[in-house]
Amino acid sequence: MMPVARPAAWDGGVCPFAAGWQRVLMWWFIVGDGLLFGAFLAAYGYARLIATTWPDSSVVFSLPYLAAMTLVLNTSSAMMASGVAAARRGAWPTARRWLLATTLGGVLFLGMQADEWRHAIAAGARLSGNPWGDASFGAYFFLITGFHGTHVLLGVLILTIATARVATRRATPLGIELVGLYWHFVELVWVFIFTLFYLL
Amino acid sequence: MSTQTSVFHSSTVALLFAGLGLGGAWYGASIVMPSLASRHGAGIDSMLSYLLVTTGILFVAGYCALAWFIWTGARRRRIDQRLTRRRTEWLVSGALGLAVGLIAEGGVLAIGMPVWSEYFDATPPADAVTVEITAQQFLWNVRYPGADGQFGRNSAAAMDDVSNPLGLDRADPAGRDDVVTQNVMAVPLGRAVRLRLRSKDVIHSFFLPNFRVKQDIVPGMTPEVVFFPTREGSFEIACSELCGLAHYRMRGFFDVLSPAAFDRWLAEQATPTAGGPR
Amino acid sequence: MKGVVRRGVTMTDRSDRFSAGGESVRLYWATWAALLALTLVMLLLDTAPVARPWLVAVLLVAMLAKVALIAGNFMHLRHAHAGLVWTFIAGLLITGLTLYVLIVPDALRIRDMLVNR
Amino acid sequence: MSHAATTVPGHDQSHPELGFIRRYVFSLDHKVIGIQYIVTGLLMALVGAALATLIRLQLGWPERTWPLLAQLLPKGYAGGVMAPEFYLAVVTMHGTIMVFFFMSYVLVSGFGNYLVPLQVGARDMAFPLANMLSFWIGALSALLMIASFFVEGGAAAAGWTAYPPLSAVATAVPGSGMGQTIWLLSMAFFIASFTLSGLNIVATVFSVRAPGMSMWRMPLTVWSYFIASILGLLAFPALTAAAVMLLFDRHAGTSFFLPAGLVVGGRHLTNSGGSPLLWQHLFWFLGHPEVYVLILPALGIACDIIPAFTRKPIFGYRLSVWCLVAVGALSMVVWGHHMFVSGMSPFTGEYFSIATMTITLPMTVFGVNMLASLRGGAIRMGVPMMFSCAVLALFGSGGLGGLYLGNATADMQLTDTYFVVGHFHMMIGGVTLMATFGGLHYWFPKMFGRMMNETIGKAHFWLTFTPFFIIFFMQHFLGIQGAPRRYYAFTAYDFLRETRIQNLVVSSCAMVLIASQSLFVVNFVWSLFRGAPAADNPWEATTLEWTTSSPPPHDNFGQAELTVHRWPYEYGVESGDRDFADQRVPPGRVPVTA
Repeated sequence: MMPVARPAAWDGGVCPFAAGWQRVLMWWFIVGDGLLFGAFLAAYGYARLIATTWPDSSVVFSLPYLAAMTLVLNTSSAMMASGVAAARRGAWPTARRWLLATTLGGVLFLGMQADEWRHAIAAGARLSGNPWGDASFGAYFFLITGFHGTHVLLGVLILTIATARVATRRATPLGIELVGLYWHFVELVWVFIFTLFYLL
Repeated sequence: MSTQTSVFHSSTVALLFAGLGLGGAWYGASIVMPSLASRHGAGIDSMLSYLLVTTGILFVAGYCALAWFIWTGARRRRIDQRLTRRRTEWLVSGALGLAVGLIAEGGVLAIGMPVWSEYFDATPPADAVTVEITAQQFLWNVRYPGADGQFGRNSAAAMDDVSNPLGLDRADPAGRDDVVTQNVMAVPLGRAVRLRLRSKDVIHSFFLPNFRVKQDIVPGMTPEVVFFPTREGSFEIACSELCGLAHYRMRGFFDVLSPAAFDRWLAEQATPTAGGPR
Repeated sequence: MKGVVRRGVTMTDRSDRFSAGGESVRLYWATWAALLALTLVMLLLDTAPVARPWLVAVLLVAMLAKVALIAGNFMHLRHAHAGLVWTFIAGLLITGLTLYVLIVPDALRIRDMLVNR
Repeated sequence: MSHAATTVPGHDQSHPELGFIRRYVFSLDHKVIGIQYIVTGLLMALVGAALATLIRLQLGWPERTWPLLAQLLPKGYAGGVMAPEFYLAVVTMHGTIMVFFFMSYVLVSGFGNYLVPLQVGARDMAFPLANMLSFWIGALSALLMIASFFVEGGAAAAGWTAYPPLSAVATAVPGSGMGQTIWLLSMAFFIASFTLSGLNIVATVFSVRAPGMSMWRMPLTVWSYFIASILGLLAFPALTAAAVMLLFDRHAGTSFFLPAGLVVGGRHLTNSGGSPLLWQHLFWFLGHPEVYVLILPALGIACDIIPAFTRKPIFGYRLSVWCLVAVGALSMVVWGHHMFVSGMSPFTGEYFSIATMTITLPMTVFGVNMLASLRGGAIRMGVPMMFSCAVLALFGSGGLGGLYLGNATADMQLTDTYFVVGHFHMMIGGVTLMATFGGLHYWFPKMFGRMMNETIGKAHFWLTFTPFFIIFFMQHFLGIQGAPRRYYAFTAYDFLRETRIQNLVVSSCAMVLIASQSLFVVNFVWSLFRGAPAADNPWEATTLEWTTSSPPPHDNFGQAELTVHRWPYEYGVESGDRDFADQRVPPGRVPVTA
C-alpha cells in the first residue's frame, strides 16, 4: 500500500535523489536484483570462456521465434509505459486497458518461453547435459531463462493485482509507476539475455 | 555523574596498551620462520622482513601514542581547543595516511612485484626436473617422467584407487619408464624443480614451508610451479587448503639430494614395480 | 523548512516534472519502434557474414543503446537526478562489468591449461 | 495537524495498548526489533563461543580425552576423542555463526535498527513491516543453521567459505550431505533478511530524517550504517547467485562448479565444464565487502562513543566520512586478494595486490582521525570508552596485518595459515566484538532505562580484551611459522612441533576469554532488573537519541517538535553549566561550529 501524503516535517527536509523515497527504493531493488542476473551472466561468460567449443545458440534456437518473444515483451513494456502515463493523467479507464494488455503480453511471453523449454527438453536438453555440446550450455540456458521467466511470472501476478486495484479505484499513480518500473526492469534484463546468451 | 573515573584507573588502561604494544613487538621479534631452502624464497623473506620492520615500528608507535593520549587525557580537566581546527586535521591525517599508503604500496611495487614475477613468469630451465603431483584425499601421487623425459598418457576414466591411482595407460610407450611414488619425492640439488600439479577430487594446496612454495590445486586446473632448491635436506609437504577429514595429516616428504644420490634414489623407485604405487 | 534546502535539492520530485500528456505516449511508442528496429538489426547482423570481433562490438553497442532507451524513456531515468542515474550506471552496469572483467583472465587461464594438458 | 497523524505508514503509535505479542514479539517498533536482533545475536554468540571452546580444547590438548564431552556429545566425541568430521563441522559453524548470526545481527541489524531512526530523528524505520519480516526471516535462518547439527552427517564441514567440490560432492566430507544443503538454504534466508534490513536503512537515511538533519549533520554511526547497507545490497546478489548454482550442482546434476574427470573417494563423477574457481570469485565478491559491512559500523560506533568521553569533537569528521565512502567503493574491487595462490591469473593477482594496498590510504586516515580524537581530550575512562580504545587498538594492529595479506608476495607464504586466522579475528572478530560491548554499555541506559554496572564492566574489559589480544596476536606468528589453518591437530608435522607451547597458551587464554563472558551475561541480566535508573543523557552526549527519554517512547520523540540545528559533535563549547550542545540546541543559545 502506498502511504498517504505526510507532512514534510518528518521527511528530513531534503530528498537526496530528488525522486521520492519509494522510487529510490525501487531503483535500489532493481540494482540489487539486476546484480543477481549480472552474477549469473558473468558466470555464464566464465563457463563459456573455459569451454573449448560452445554451441551456437542462434542455431540451436529459432531466431524468428526469439524475435517474436522479444517483440511481445517489448510491446508489453511500451503498453505499460502508456498505462503509467494514463494513470498519471488520472485517465483510469485508459490505464486499466493498458494494464490489462500489458498483463496479457506477459502471459503470452510466458507461454512462448514454456514452449521453447518444451522444445529444448524434447530435443534432449537437461540440466546435466544437452545434445549440442558443452554441458554448461544447457544448464545456463535453463538457469538464466528460468530465472527471468520467474521474474515475468511474478510481474504478471503483480500486474494482475494492480489491474484489479485500478478497476476498484484503489490504485495510486505512484503505485502504478512502481509496478511499471519493475516491468521495464524485466524487459531490461531480457535485453541482456537476448544479446549475451542468444546472439553472442 | 557516572562518567567520572579515577586517574589511576585510566592510567592502568594506558599502561595496558603500552604494555601490549611493546610486549607484542618483543614477542614478534623472537619468532623465526621455517629455515629457508629456495632461491625465490629469499625474495619472499625480504618482503616479509620489510613488512615486519615497518609495521612493527608503526605498531609500537601507534600503541604508545594511544597510551600516551589516554595517560595525558586522564589528567586534563579542560580540552585543548587548539586541536579541533579543520586545517590541522587534513594535514595530520592526510600526511600519515599517505606515509602508510606509501609504505604499503611501495613495498608491493619495489619488493613484492619482482618476486611475484620471478616466481610466476619463470620459464623453466631446460635441465629442470619435472615432477607431476596428483593430489587426492589424502595423499600425494608423485610421478617422474623417467629417462625419456615424457609422461605417459593417463586418463581420469582409468583411475582406480587400488590398482591404478593415476589412471596410467600401460600401452603407451612413453609411460613405460614413468616412476610413480606416493607421498615421497626427491629432487637433485643444483637443478630447478618444475612441478605440474593436479587434483583428482577436491581442492588441495601444495605447501612446502621451507621453500616458500604454496600453490592451490583446483580440480580442472593444472598449475605449474618452478623453483630452485638451495640446500640438501629432508623437508615436509603439507596441505594448506581444507580438503576433508584427514587434511591435517596429508603429509608428504620432499628430499633434496645430491645429484648422484638422486639418480640412485630414482633407480630404486623404478625397479620394484614400475608404473605402480610403491 | 528554512535552512535545510541544500543545493536546490528539495522535496520536489523531479520525475513529476515531465509532462504526462499525449506527447510522452508518442515518445513511448517511438521508443518501442526504435527498440524493435534495433532488435531486427541485431538479428540480421547475427546471421550476416560479419567478422566476429566486429559482430561482438556492434551487438554490445546495440544492447547498450536498447538499455539506454528502456531506462531513459520507459523508466524516466532521462529526467532523473544525476544521483539516481549513477545508482543505475555504477550500481548495476559498472559493478556487474567489474565482476565479469576481473574473472575473465582466470577463465582464459583455465582454458589454456585444458588445451595444453 | 497533530503529530499523531505524522507517523510512518503502517505504524500507528496512537494505540499504545497493543497486546504483548504485537508489542514485543511481532513488533513493528524499530527499537524492539533492534533489541530482538541484539538478543538473538548474543544467544548465537554463546553457541559460537561454545564451538570455539571445543576447537581450542582440541588444539591446545590434542592427546587428551574428554569423558564429559563424550557423554554430552556422543556422536562428536566417541570414546572421548573429538572426531575429525565433528571438528570440521565445528570450525565451519563457528565461522558461519560468528560472522553472519552474531556480528551481522548484533552490530549491523541490531544496533542499526535501534540507532539509525533515533539518530536521524525519525519516528521509525521507513518500512516497519519489512523490518519485522527481516527479523523473523533472520530468526528462521538462525534456527535452520543450528538445526543442521542434528541431520544425517552433521553440519556443513566445508568451511564457512564452502568451497566446492568439497561442498558440492556429498561424499567428499560427511557434512556435505544434508548439512551443506541446510547451510545454503539458511544463507538464502539470511540474505533475504539482510537485504530487507539494508533497504530499510538506506530508505530511512534517505527519506525520514528530521528537519535540519542534512547528510553532513549525520553522526558517523549513521554514515557507517548507510554505507555498509549499500555495500551489502551490491555484494550479496553474487552470493545468492552462487548459492542457487551450488544447490543445482548438489541436487540437479548441473556442473557449474565441477570440472570433468573428478574421482572422489574412488567414485567417478560424470560432471564436466565447470570450475571451482568460479565459486571462489562469486563468494569473495560478496565475502570481501561483507567484512566491511561488519567493520564500518563498529568503527562508526567507536567514533560516536569517543567524543562523549573525551569531551572534544571528533577529529576530521568530513574527512572520515569521505574515507568511509572511499573504503566502501574500493572494497568492491579487491576481492581477489583472497585467492592469490588459487591458480588465478598472475596478472589479476598483481592488480588485486595493488588495489588492495590502496585501501590502506583511507583506512589509515580514518584510524589516525580516531587516534587524534583522543589527543588533547579530557578523558573519562568509562567502560564504553575502554572498549572504544580497544576497537582502535585492534583496528590498528589488524590493519597492519592486512598489509601482509593484501600483498600478493607475502601472502604466498601466509595465506591459509594462522596468520589469516589472527588477522580476521582482530578485524571482524575483535574490532566488532569490542564495538559491540562498547555499544551495549553505551546504549544500554537508552534501551532499558538502567545503567550497567561499571565495576563488573571494567573487570569484563580486562578479562576480555587482554586474552583476546594475546590469542590473536600470537596466531599471526603461528602463521609466520607456517601453521596451516583448519587443522584438526598440529601433531603430524615436525615443522609444527615448536607451535605446541604457543597453542597451549592460546587455548588457555581462550578459556579465560570465554569464561569471562559470564561476567557480561551476569552484568546484562542483573542490570536489566537491578541496574541504577538512568538519566535521559547519562553520558552528556550530543546526538539525538539522548534528547529523548530513556527508554524512548514508542514514537521516539513524543509530541515535541524536532529540528536539528548543528553537527553531532558539538563538544567543548560554553553552554551554561554544560560543555556540550546537543543537535537540537538552536544556534542562538550556543554558536554552531560545524
